[in-house]
Amino acid sequence: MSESPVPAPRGPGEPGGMVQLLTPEGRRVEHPGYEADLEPEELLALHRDMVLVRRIDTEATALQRQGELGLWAGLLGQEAAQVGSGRAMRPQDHAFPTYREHGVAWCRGVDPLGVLELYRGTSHGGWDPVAHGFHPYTLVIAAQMLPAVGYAMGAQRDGAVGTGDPDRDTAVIAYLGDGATSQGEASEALQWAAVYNAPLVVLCQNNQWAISAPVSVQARVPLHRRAEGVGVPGVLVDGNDVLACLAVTRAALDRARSGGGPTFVEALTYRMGAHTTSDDPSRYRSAAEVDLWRAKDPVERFRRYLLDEGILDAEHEAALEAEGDELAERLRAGVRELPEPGPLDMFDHAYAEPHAQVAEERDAFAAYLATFEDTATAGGKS
Amino acid sequence: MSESPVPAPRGPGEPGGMVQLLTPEGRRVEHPGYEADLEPEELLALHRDMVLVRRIDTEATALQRQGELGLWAGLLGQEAAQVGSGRAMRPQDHAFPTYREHGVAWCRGVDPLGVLELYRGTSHGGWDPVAHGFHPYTLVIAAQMLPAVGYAMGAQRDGAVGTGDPDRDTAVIAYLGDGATSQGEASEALQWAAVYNAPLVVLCQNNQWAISAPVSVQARVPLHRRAEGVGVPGVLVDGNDVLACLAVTRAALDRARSGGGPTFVEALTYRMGAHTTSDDPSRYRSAAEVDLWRAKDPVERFRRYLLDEGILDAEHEAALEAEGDELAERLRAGVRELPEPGPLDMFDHAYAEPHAQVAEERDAFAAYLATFEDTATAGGKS
Amino acid sequence: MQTMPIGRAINAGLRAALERDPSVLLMGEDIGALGGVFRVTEGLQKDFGEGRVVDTPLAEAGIVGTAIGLALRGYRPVCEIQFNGFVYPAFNQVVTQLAKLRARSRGRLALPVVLRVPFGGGIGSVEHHSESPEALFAHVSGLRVVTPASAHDAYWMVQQAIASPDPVVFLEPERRYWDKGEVDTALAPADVTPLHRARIARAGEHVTLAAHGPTVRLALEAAEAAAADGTSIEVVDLRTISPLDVDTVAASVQRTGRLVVVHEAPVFGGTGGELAARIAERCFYSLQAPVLRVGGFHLPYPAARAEEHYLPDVDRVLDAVDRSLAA
Amino acid sequence: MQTMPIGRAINAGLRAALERDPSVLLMGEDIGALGGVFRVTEGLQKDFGEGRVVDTPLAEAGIVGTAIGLALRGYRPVCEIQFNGFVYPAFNQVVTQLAKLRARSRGRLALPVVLRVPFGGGIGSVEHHSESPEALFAHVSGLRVVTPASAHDAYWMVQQAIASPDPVVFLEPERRYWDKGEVDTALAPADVTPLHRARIARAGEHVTLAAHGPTVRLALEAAEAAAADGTSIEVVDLRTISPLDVDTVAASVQRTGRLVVVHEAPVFGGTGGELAARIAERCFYSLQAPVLRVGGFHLPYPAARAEEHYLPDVDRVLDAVDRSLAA
Ligand SMILES: Cc1ncc(C[n+]2csc(CCOP(=O)(O)OP(=O)(O)O)c2C)c(N)n1
Ligand SMILES: Cc1ncc(C[n+]2csc(CCOP(=O)(O)OP(=O)(O)O)c2C)c(N)n1
Ligand SMILES: [Mg+2]
Ligand SMILES: [Mg+2]
Repeated sequence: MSESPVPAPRGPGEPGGMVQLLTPEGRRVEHPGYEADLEPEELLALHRDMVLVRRIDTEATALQRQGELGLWAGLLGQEAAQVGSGRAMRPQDHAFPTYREHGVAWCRGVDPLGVLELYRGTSHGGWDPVAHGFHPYTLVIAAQMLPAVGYAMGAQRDGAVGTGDPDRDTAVIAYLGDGATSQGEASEALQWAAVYNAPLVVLCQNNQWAISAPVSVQARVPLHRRAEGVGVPGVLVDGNDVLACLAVTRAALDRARSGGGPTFVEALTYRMGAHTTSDDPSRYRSAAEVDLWRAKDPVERFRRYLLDEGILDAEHEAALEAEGDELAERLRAGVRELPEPGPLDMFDHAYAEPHAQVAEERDAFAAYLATFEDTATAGGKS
Repeated sequence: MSESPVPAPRGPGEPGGMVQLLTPEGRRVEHPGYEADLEPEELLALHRDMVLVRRIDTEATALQRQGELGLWAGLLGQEAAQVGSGRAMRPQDHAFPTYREHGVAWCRGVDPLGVLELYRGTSHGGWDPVAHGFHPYTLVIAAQMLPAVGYAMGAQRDGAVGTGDPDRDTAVIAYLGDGATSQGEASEALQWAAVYNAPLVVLCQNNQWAISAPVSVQARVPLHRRAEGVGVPGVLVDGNDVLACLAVTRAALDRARSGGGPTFVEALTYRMGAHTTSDDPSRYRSAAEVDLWRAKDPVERFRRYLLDEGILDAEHEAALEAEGDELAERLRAGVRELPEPGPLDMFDHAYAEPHAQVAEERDAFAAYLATFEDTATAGGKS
Repeated sequence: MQTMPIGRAINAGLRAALERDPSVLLMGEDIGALGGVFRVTEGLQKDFGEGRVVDTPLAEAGIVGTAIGLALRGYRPVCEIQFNGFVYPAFNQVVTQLAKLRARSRGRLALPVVLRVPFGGGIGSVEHHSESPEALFAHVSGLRVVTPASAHDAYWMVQQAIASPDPVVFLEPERRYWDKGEVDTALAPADVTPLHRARIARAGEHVTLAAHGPTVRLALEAAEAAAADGTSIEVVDLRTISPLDVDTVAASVQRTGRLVVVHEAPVFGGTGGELAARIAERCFYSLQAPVLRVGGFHLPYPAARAEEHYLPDVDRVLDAVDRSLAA
Repeated sequence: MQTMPIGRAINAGLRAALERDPSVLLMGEDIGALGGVFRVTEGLQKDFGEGRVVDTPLAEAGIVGTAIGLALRGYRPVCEIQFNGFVYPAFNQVVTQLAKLRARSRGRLALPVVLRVPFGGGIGSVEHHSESPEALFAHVSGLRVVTPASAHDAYWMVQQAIASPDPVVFLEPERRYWDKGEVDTALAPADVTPLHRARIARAGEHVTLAAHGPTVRLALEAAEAAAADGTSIEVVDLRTISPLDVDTVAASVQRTGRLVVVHEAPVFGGTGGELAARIAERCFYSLQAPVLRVGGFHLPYPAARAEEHYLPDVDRVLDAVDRSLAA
């Protein structure tokens, strides 16, 4: 039967193929339409970001093992996708993350301790979303997508799109995983973004797994094709290539800010660690597969490139190592200092204005707690 | 920037273009890959279906005006899409309709009075979904889609797909409107169908309007492209051409039954009447637009073709007219005969097995009702 | 004082909000040129433009989800859900984001979003058009839930809901849209009854009847009928479901010693249970009879021609009142 | 008699159902090779194959929606929702289709679908993992809602839920998965307690404590502690939320004259309100004190390190018991 055919996958190099600017071996290659001609300092800054972000991840994982965190969702292997896209943002842009975008948080100037608050369980997140243009972590898969579109529609309404003023024009990045693309709300968000031509970049980190489900459980065709179905261009990028991720996200954000509309970016990467510290990947994937991807390590790849180019040297690396140690030390000390929530704190944030039942419950609970103080001195519960 | 481009629309005739086998003037044309070489009797049967289905619609609209129905959602203008697709089904196939598929109901042997029950308000639908392979009308937009996929997955599990036995191999048609494509569940259903290669045909009647919203409010690209995004072939068909609708749906159903997987069919048609009898289209669309489409009337178009071919003649038409009158008379009489629901009937169908609170409420209500009977004789409420 | 139907009063309230605050915008299906299926937004797109009265795609999750994003950007979206039964595609956004984002951000984010949901039955409609889902929203912390029963309240409460920094589910009694009433549009905001205060709709002595939305008129009709037999019923129009104004009801019950709660929603798990439980606790020693509840049955809403049996009516209310007085 | 934890008991129950009835299949995220995040389906895919233990795409509407279609085709799908907070994307399918299709088809269609939902807190998890949504399901007619509190009940109730011709929401007490108990797997089905019957978990005289799921153990601990002070508490394990076994609770209250209801869900609009309202009505003359409720606060579930304050504990339960006895 004759029908509009499903386009065949495209290879790297050719238009629509996977954008790659650094080979796994760290060799610089070209891709039509994408430049990343950065100054040495810029390149070193990206390298520093990736190294420190990985260090945060290592440290947090250790802190969870020591019982200082209740849980940790690692980003090991996804540093390039997160730092590349995070650094492509401008100050006025906004990101709507999942629960794994620690690297983006870093790029947005969020104190890693703010992120640790959530995983330690002292709060749902310790940063100011507005100040950082970095919204609360979203644990309900894909629930951040539609609000991200709405926020982008708001920027559009404010006239903060297409003015040509680089400090005014605003775009939004919505992060999601490969598994998240299966949620109806993810598709709905793409469609709304298309209909309203919203200044949105959907940054999908296809790290090959949704806990134990390989991406083949979610889809039969490459994820970025989904976007084409609603008229949103889809771009495939090597998610372990920080230069490509930076270039592709920059181009997509520029397009969005200029009024060109939404773009869907699929960053092919790999979750090198467990889904979270409660997960045991050995139950569902082979060590061989992990090794295969370790050979494409985003940090090592970029390091090799910088070394070959003579931009990075032993001295730099030593300094960076030291900076990492300091940061790690600060996290270890800081996490233990994170204020424990008091019994009445939770009553403060559910509503902006008083709610009779909440007030009643709070007062009753406060009075109840007081009985212990009284009786503590009086000795035991009456 | 380079990205996988959004494919440009395709015109009629060319592969992937709109499938049309009858021009609006009723001239027979060819479309590569689709045949509809029917015997005269088959052609006359299709014509009869369309004429009678339209008659049902006319009659129901009148009955609503007379207060015999609470509401009616008309199909005027969509006869070809519904009869063409409905007649493409085999007895063992199943349809999951919206609230407008009266023509498909007819093809599935559902007594029109069963449909009128719903719109009169004596029940939520008066037919046996299993016996007719025609499921309950669904008023919550797109909510029928995922169950339809699940049903198709069930047929697959039963080994009723790809056996080559024409009386065994089973497919499912899920109907939806253009507006319905905006629901996340509609996209989710397409994706599940793709992932499980379910024997499903999604038959989207793009009648240009979702109440007052033109299809441009829902999407920026042709609706059938949506399917390509998840790897499901999309086909565009002239929804006012019964031969094309029959041929396209048959091909898609054959493909599904043989294990070839899902197809999305977009039937371009037009809702010539109001959304429902409570709607006033003059508030949001022009008479000129309606006239434009009246010129493409699916019934008239097919009639002209049959007359030109000498297949249909005055005698036939007179007989058909008479049959229509009989049918109309039966509906007029039958609708008034539809049994009114008794006060306790509703308690019978919420659960298959007893539910303590429902039983308690039923008994209390029955006792309460009994007091009126007692006091009716005793004269007035005590 | 102006006399207008409830639907028009909401329209006037929306108009006032759109005029007062440029950050207010309306979103929904068919609310523009059509003016909504109940004509509640009639004329607003004409006067405020497509930018502020937005016809959206047919997707409730999208309506609520993007409204959340717009609110985060500083707007005050008022979303219309076309009918009660169509709010569920948006339920995830309501429960997961709308209700919780403030708490999740430790109060750093505000969500001034209003969800307008026509609810209740009695208009002879097809399924999914006549349900009363208030209990499902009341149990979700972070939301406020209110419903007007008079034109005056409709006009003011919708404006108060829009002015609220918290998300508000604004339930509109479908079958009362055409009920006329006097609206004092000249009131100073300070003189308007606060959003979360119940109202004594009719004073009485023998038994208290608590109702909200569409059942308030029913309660008043029952009170009128009972008065003929010498029974004096006090009718409380709850107005607010979350929070509940238990004080006003308790004060009434302390006088009457009896309470009957009426709503269209199924009694089982309905909001009447929460009120009954609180009153039974607060007024344990003043209650002379068990709190009785009259409402819908624990059944999916029936076909239109059976709804007269399903819905509480004056006789069923009076039957409960009699049972309460007989106890 | 075998001793096993609740999680294992559910696993054994699922295994028995898969063995008994070829139309039974399990669907959910990560239930195959991983065996589910709580390992409740561990080993089942290995033994019954990918055809009957299906790892689905990450989409709850899809899981429930396709399960409905499979049930219409004659299968008995058992869906696992990974955590309570992730059920909302499926809420439309649950309310609109799963609960109503039978009534809409006048009983012509049956929906033997089970929704397994781990619920409740106390495991120090991040947000959306510790909620108790039972009230939202209990108010939806067409659904049945049950929750086991012991390994024995877990083993049998899950099989009864799967055998039910009606859709059942089967709530699994998250933090009790590891609680061990004796399971009599040899019972003849006829000798098993019916699915919708409550159970006296501990006999007592002075006050009745009604609990379900995770709070049953809490109630038993409270009863133990109170016994030391000479207070005799009767603990009722409700087991079923919709329908509610009011008879069993009422019979107990008629003896004790006092009732305290405990659940983790927010008290406001929670299932405790329905039970309290019914008991206050049924036992109006035997109640010697107001029915008291202990539960979560009307707040979004707090961060893990605050949940000890949010969740009812032995002291809060005993405080309510004291207040009940003092009345
Ligand atoms: C609605 C919903 N369903 C299920 C879950 C449980 N869950 C948490 S993470 C996860 C996998 C997500 O995979 P993906 O989207 O690829 O993101 P990744 O974890 O790989 O970064 C699942 C199923 C959830 N958080 N939300
Ligand atoms: C979830 C949901 N939202 C809103 C509605 C109200 N509604 C009924 S029909 C309709 C338009 C449907 O348009 P379309 O899908 O194109 O089908 P058509 O009526 O044109 O056949 C709307 C918005 C609904 N029934 N369900
Ligand atoms: Mg992933
Ligand atoms: Mg349409």
